[in-house]
Amino acid sequence: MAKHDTPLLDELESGPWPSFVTDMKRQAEKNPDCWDILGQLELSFRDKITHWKHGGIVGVFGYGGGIVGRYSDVPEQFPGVEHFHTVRVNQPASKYYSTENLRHLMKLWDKHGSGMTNMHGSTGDIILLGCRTEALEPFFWDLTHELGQDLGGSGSNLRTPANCLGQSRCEWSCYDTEEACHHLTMHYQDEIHRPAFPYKFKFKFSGCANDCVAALARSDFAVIGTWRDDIRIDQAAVKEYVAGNIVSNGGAHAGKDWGAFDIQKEVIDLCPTECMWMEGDELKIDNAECTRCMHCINVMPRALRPGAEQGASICIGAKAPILDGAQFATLIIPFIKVSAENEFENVIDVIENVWDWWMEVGKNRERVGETMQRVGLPTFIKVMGLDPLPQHVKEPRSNPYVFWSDEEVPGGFDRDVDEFRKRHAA
Amino acid sequence: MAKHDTPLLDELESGPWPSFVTDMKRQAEKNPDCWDILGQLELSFRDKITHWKHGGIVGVFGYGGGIVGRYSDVPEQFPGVEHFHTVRVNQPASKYYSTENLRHLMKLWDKHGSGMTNMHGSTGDIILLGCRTEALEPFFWDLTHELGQDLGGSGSNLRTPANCLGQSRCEWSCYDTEEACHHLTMHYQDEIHRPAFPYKFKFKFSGCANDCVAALARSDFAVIGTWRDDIRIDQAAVKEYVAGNIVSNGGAHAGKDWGAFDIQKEVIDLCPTECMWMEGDELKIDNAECTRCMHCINVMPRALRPGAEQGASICIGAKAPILDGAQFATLIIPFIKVSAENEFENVIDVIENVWDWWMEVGKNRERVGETMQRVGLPTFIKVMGLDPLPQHVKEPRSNPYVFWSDEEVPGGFDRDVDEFRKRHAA
Amino acid sequence: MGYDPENPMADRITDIGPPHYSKFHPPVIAKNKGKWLWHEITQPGVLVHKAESGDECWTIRVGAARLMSTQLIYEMCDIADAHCDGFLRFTTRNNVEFMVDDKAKVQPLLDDLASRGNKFPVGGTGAGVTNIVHTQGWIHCHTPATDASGVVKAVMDELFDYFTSMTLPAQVRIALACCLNMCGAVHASDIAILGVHRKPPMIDHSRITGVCELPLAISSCPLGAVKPAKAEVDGKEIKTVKVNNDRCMFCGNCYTMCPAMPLADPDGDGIAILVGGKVSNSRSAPKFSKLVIPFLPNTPPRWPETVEAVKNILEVYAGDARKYERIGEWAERIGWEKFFEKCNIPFTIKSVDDYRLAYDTWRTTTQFKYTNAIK
Amino acid sequence: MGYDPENPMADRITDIGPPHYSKFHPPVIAKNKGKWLWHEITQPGVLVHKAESGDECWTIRVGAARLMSTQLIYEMCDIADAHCDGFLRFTTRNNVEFMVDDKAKVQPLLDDLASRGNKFPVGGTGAGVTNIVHTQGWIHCHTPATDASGVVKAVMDELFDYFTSMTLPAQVRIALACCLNMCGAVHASDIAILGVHRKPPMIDHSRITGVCELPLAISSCPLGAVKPAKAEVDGKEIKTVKVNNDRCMFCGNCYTMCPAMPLADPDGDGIAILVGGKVSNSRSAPKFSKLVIPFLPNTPPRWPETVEAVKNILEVYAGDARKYERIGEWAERIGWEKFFEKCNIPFTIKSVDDYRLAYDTWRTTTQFKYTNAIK
Ligand code: SRM
Ligand code: SRM
Ligand code: SRM
Ligand code: SRM
Ligand code: SF4
Ligand code: SF4
Ligand code: SF4
Ligand code: SF4
Ligand code: SF4
Ligand code: SF4
Ligand code: SF4
Ligand code: SF4
Repeated sequence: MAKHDTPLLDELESGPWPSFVTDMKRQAEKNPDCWDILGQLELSFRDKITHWKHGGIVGVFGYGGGIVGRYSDVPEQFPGVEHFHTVRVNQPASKYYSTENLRHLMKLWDKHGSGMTNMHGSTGDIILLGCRTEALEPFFWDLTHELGQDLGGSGSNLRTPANCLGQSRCEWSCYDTEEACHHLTMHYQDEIHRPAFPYKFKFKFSGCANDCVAALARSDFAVIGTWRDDIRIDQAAVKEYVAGNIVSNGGAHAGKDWGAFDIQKEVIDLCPTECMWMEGDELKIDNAECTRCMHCINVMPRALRPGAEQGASICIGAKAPILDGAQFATLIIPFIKVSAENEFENVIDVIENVWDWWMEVGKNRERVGETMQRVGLPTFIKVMGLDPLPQHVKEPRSNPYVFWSDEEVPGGFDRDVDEFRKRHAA
Repeated sequence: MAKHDTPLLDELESGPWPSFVTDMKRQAEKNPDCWDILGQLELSFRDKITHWKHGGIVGVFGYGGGIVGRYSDVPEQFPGVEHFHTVRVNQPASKYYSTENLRHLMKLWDKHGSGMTNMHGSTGDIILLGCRTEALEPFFWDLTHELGQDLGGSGSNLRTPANCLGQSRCEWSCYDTEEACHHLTMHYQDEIHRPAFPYKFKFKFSGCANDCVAALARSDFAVIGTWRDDIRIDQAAVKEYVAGNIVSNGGAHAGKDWGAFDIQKEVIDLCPTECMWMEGDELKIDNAECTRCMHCINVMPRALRPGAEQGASICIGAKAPILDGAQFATLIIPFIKVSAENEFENVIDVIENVWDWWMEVGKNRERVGETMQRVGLPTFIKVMGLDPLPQHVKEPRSNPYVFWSDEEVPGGFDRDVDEFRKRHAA
Repeated sequence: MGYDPENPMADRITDIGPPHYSKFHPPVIAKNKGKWLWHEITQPGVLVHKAESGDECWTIRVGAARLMSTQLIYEMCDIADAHCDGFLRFTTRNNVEFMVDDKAKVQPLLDDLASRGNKFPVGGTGAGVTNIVHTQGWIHCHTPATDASGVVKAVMDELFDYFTSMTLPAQVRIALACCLNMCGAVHASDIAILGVHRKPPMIDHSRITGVCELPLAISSCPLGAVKPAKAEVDGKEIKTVKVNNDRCMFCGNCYTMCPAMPLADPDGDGIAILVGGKVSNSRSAPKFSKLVIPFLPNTPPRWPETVEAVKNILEVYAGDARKYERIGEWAERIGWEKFFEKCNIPFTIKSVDDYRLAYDTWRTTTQFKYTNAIK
Repeated sequence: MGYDPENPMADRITDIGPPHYSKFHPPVIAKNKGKWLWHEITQPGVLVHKAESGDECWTIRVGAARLMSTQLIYEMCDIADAHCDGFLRFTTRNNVEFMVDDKAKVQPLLDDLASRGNKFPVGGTGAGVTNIVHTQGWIHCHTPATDASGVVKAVMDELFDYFTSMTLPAQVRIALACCLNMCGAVHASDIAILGVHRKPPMIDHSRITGVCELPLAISSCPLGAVKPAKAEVDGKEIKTVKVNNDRCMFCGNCYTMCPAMPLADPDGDGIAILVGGKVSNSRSAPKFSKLVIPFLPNTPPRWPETVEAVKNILEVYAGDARKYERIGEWAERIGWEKFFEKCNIPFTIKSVDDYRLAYDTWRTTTQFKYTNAIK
């Protein structure tokens, strides 16, 4: 039986989209604390304001992250949520689950927590929503001992890495995103659990430029699949597309009649580099001009495939707007092999190169992208030991404000003004 | 007879481009001081450095500009250029001259100065290059009395306005640029001659978006012709172009065989807004989508003409890179009538609006574009009393950092934290 | 067994990370990994991936309120057990995917899902609206300016037909973040719903001592609006801070650093709408979302103004854009001035950038279109 | 008559401005102003404008070293008197235009011009290289890092054939400025030749007192590299400034404000090459020039490195770009990485922006082309 009236929330039980209110009410039948979640949320709907206190540092022994502390600011009214900490459980790469594993995890959460979850958090974790401080250690014990699972990140550490499902079910993935994600997650357990950075740091792995895990927008270190050779073309399939025998864009536009497939309009004209053309009924690509944007491949998945010499681009420094405005990650390594064979050693080298520098010069609460902005891209390229490439920029600088160093200029910076005056009267 | 050896400069006497060295030597035969110009320049060629001292404030009584003072830093070697001030004579609008006027002006310069000139300076003035301090007042007297001409600007004042030749010889000019330039030059004589601004301020007037006087790049206040209605099409002439009977782009590409004229490739596909198409042999334009970039008109001047409802856009704030990097002018008034009929009253209103504000808030040596950057475009739009328009920006802001004022927010900014705490325990 | 509070470190296990993903791959995935040839969306929410081996993996994608109970998850497990050899997955946008290895198994699964009321809507593929990426809101966070799950439910109810169909010019990615921290891809979404504060922080002088490190609070403000100050608390002078309200742009960073500076407010807070962002590198480079509606009020439980605004933009776009054109690509092609006109959104001064890289957004060309904004 | 130094204010005339332009219009211009229908370039340097009245104005455009003597101007007047009813004009790029009202008068005029050696080259129209807009250099200015007229002569000698023909994909506008003040459209030119300093200012302590207002000198530096300091001059301690060399980017603004801070230097100074700017709004919006070669030495009298660099870029462009494509439009279409490859210009760190709006130039997409820069 409902512990609180929730007339506002009840309005959210109708409508075709699944209702979290209905769901939570069902859960409340099993775990009465959920009534207080509903009750406090109803109060927020009424007051148009949150009823959670600011922060609160709680955690499990030895870890500096993985739990987000939370307390109600109206605990007398809603004692069930007086403590309401979330637990971030590190998701398995690609977020596949066996029902066995998932049921077990849920069972533990029914036992220790509210039974409410977020599947998943924006970073990628399984978010277990709301438990009391006393429940944290017992839950963690069961999680590690019974399930062999662990917490993810929070605080100024490496955050839980995430990936698009990659080769597991996508024909375009240019490297094994889930293995890369898993391997690096394991490799950096210490960095995930014990904050030692100036601020948070995120890895994300996408298998191609479609970037289905939003790496370029949302991670400090984005590894995005690409290739170095030529797009593989099956000319027979091209003909089938042109003949209208295969649906364009894998059927993604099937819900509306957009007219017959027009390879010129839909593929060739939309190629950002204008590097495609038809020669008779053959599709030609000037691969040297291609920027591997994926559009043509997206539209004709049965005719076109990424090249065979595969790897990734590494882009660094994405973040949300606080403080200086949002940043996308900047292309730093145009092409790198990403392979389990060498245990991702070369990628690890790049990571540690970034960290060594950032941990030294990064200010408190300064994301690596902000540090990059503060010191400037030229300095960043230098400290990373890289050659400057035109690929690092969209365009060369348009202001003339170039720094030169003493050594670069013949005769150096030191001059004798008296000597100068001998030749130039003031 | 040459007073100095000039082996380096002599190298510049060969070659197909007119040689200023040869020219100057000829002049030196008439005015021996020119040998010293050559001599000092030769020394600079040898030393790879200028031999002019820093600045030097000279001028004519009552004016705060129009003369740029200059002294040699090696006057003993080159007494003829010990003083070498330039005189900026305000050019007539469009820079047409009668030979009578030009000869007379040159005669005065032979009398008072070096006989060397720049026709013209980058801002637009007639630059008379090099005279002694004593010559300034006599020259000015003769200039005003004999020729009825005057000096242009220098210093923190209104600089000499300039214009493209506009309606005088161009079929595209959307307003009378030379009349606007002349009228405003006369209207603002005081502002040109007596520095009262935080820094320099430049007007430039172009008759259309081709911007042949580089107003958008080089003037604080750019008036650039445009229209409000539809491009005028002569379909018969379109057919002639298509048939190859009229040369494309007014013959501008005639030196190379670019193949037969292709209206699709050369006009329609290059229209930045994609608002043109052929219907049979008629050229159609969706004028609501046209941004009046001029390209199609440039390519087919006999078939297309600017619309008939003509006026200009006013763009504000261009400048060279010192200090914050170069700026192009920003579109502030999308469309305004520019007409001698009302003596440019409405344009003058805009100008004075800008000046009133800038003279109050502009810092010393701060161009209006820099002041705009400092206070922000929203503030500038507000102080100009304008409605904000999407046309003012390329795109809306992407950061969420919006200012709100106390009055805009229900209940205002002041709140009682104790009241708050009653509802929200800390 | 289990955790012993008396002896917390005994037998402790740490740093074991997540289970290896390979344990959770459905057999058809495990077998064909890295050997997929192509895919097709055979109907909204149903994908088939074809492998070199000839195998097929049929995926049924199901929408979910990301805020979900263990009960619901058990129910999903039941479904996966009944149809999918006991495996399932979640997407990067919080949809659920049930996979089967045979076309014949698709319809029974769809029937099963349909039999369970509105819990498992099938869709979210291709040129439609997929699940809204969102954040905590009033369900858990301390800094929100609006709710998350509630707004999302209201919007998705209204856009439901676009979830279950593929009629749009391109995929439309909607995201919601409840404050400027933007815990989600709000800064790069086709349509972004963003919780915004509009009142400067209050200073709780009686609490500030102890809970805040004043230098951190002061340096947290990107605009230098927080300054050191003194105040009297219980007759004693204490060190505290003050805020220059005129310089505050309500980012909330000071509150993040200092609990004694709350800024949430029932009337001050609400929602801004940003549009035209994208993440993929397909055709055009990733784009930031742009602020087009600076404020809509918080109107629980169904936020009609926000729902209406989102739907309006979506439908104007649907009617006007070309095939494959994302919202931002459309807006750039027609020009942002036309975007405002076509969507009938009044342009306000708040959309004109005045932050750090603002100059690059000013229009420094005479190229513009006449719209109804020009009087 | 004339100026009387004893009585300077007597009969003084001021603020009369320039003569009215209409006095100087050739008759065909005066008659047809505002009524022109179309134009055509009938051969390089020769334009005809057709008026509604049927009248034609034939313009012969002639290149000029902007630095010119009164002698030369008298000679121009002779030509204008002989052929053009005593009128001529100068263009916004310092070419000279002779106008006649009848086609029959064109050839005699051309013959006359040709008879005068290399003084009056006809050209500068259409898809070619027109006159170089330039500044003072060593002939008059106090802050140049290179010469102007000398470099221009050397470059124009080499590009002369492009002045007298129209074989390029589009017009190519070259400009030169002898220092970062950029008195010319160097910041928006197809090819820009820019004088640059590379040594920080010296401080002339013995001169600074009196000639400089120290606070102005200090605040003049955009990077705050100029700081107050003390020095001993003739045994007396004076107030002066010092420069933090590491922060100096050689803009010269301190020298503009303070004559005791000269920075010019024979080895430090030289030329940077920027490309891809444009002013017109035709097709694409105006663009800034981009720095592609950070430094070339000053090598008077003919600056072979600079001449070669300009010619190379021009010719690679000429061979690769499409009809109507300006250099910047070409570079953007092919991608700047390809520009460097095709022009065989080594990319250096100096081309990577680290000034105020730098972030907007970083490449925030995975879209790039492989070029020889990637090892
Ligand atoms: C739970 C989660 C939102 C969600 O509902 O999914 C979340 C919740 C919080 N985020 Fe976040 N962030 C979450 C993903 C993100 C993301 C998305 C991502 O990781 O892909 C971002 C944007 C990308 C980025 O990192 O820039 C994000 C950018 C922020 C920021 C702004 C950081 C910045 O540099 O601009 C803050 C502010 C801060 O760190 O002080 C923040 C801070 C917070 C805090 C800890 C609030 C605070 O002021 O300290 C929130 C705790 C909420 C709560 O009560 O549980 N959160 N946060 C996400 C983590 C779940 C997970 O582990 O899977
Ligand atoms: C003579 C001229 C160059 C030429 O050879 O044509 C010139 C010469 C000087 N300019 Fe200029 N500027 C000249 C047109 C320009 C232009 C072009 C224009 O007006 O279209 C610009 C770029 C546009 C602009 O205004 O931003 C220009 C931007 C500067 C600047 C940088 C201003 C800025 O805000 O970035 C300075 C530096 C200063 O003002 O201290 C400057 C300063 C100077 C000074 C006065 C040197 C100084 O440090 O004070 C030069 C005196 C040279 C001399 O010895 O005669 N000059 N100056 C041009 C004026 C001739 C005329 O009146 O027609
Ligand atoms: C399952 C998932 C990956 C995962 O690891 O979970 C996924 C899977 C696929 N994506 Fe994606 N994308 C997924 C999130 C994304 C994201 C991330 C996001 O939205 O936060 C993006 C970037 C969004 C953006 O640009 O703002 C994304 C941008 C794409 C694109 C690029 C579309 C474009 O034109 O911009 C494609 C190509 C296409 O659709 O033609 C694509 C194509 C695909 C394909 C066709 C790949 C394949 O061959 O299997 C998959 C089915 C697409 C479909 O459902 O229509 N996927 N895809 C994610 C499903 C999310 C969901 O539940 O709706
Ligand atoms: C005479 C002059 C105006 C004046 O008042 O003096 C002028 C005159 C004409 N311009 Fe211009 N322009 C003149 C400087 C400019 C400038 C300013 C500059 O270069 O500093 C520009 C902007 C340059 C830029 O964008 O960087 C300029 C950009 C144009 C354009 C745009 C070309 C483009 O595609 O970007 C056109 C249209 C065309 O050529 O098709 C144009 C077209 C014309 C036409 C055809 C206009 C007409 O119908 O009469 C004139 C003959 C063009 C020719 O010579 O090929 N004019 N024109 C200037 C001659 C300069 C010279 O001596 O070479
Ligand atoms: S990012 Fe590329 S590889 Fe990964 S799921 Fe998306 S389309 Fe496939
Ligand atoms: S991947 Fe993109 S750039 Fe390359 S050919 Fe295809 S559409 Fe063109
Ligand atoms: S700016 Fe326009 S109107 Fe003026 S001369 Fe150039 S083309 Fe003609
Ligand atoms: S003026 Fe420009 S935008 Fe307008 S139709 Fe012509 S080419 Fe297109
Ligand atoms: S967006 Fe803001 S309010 Fe929402 S979860 Fe993130 S930090 Fe909390
Ligand atoms: S909300 Fe942001 S801008 Fe306002 S005082 Fe706090 S930190 Fe500063
Ligand atoms: S560019 Fe510099 S050096 Fe050249 S004239 Fe202008 S101020 Fe003098
Ligand atoms: S040259 Fe420019 S950067 Fe260097 S000290 Fe002087 S003002 Fe500062």
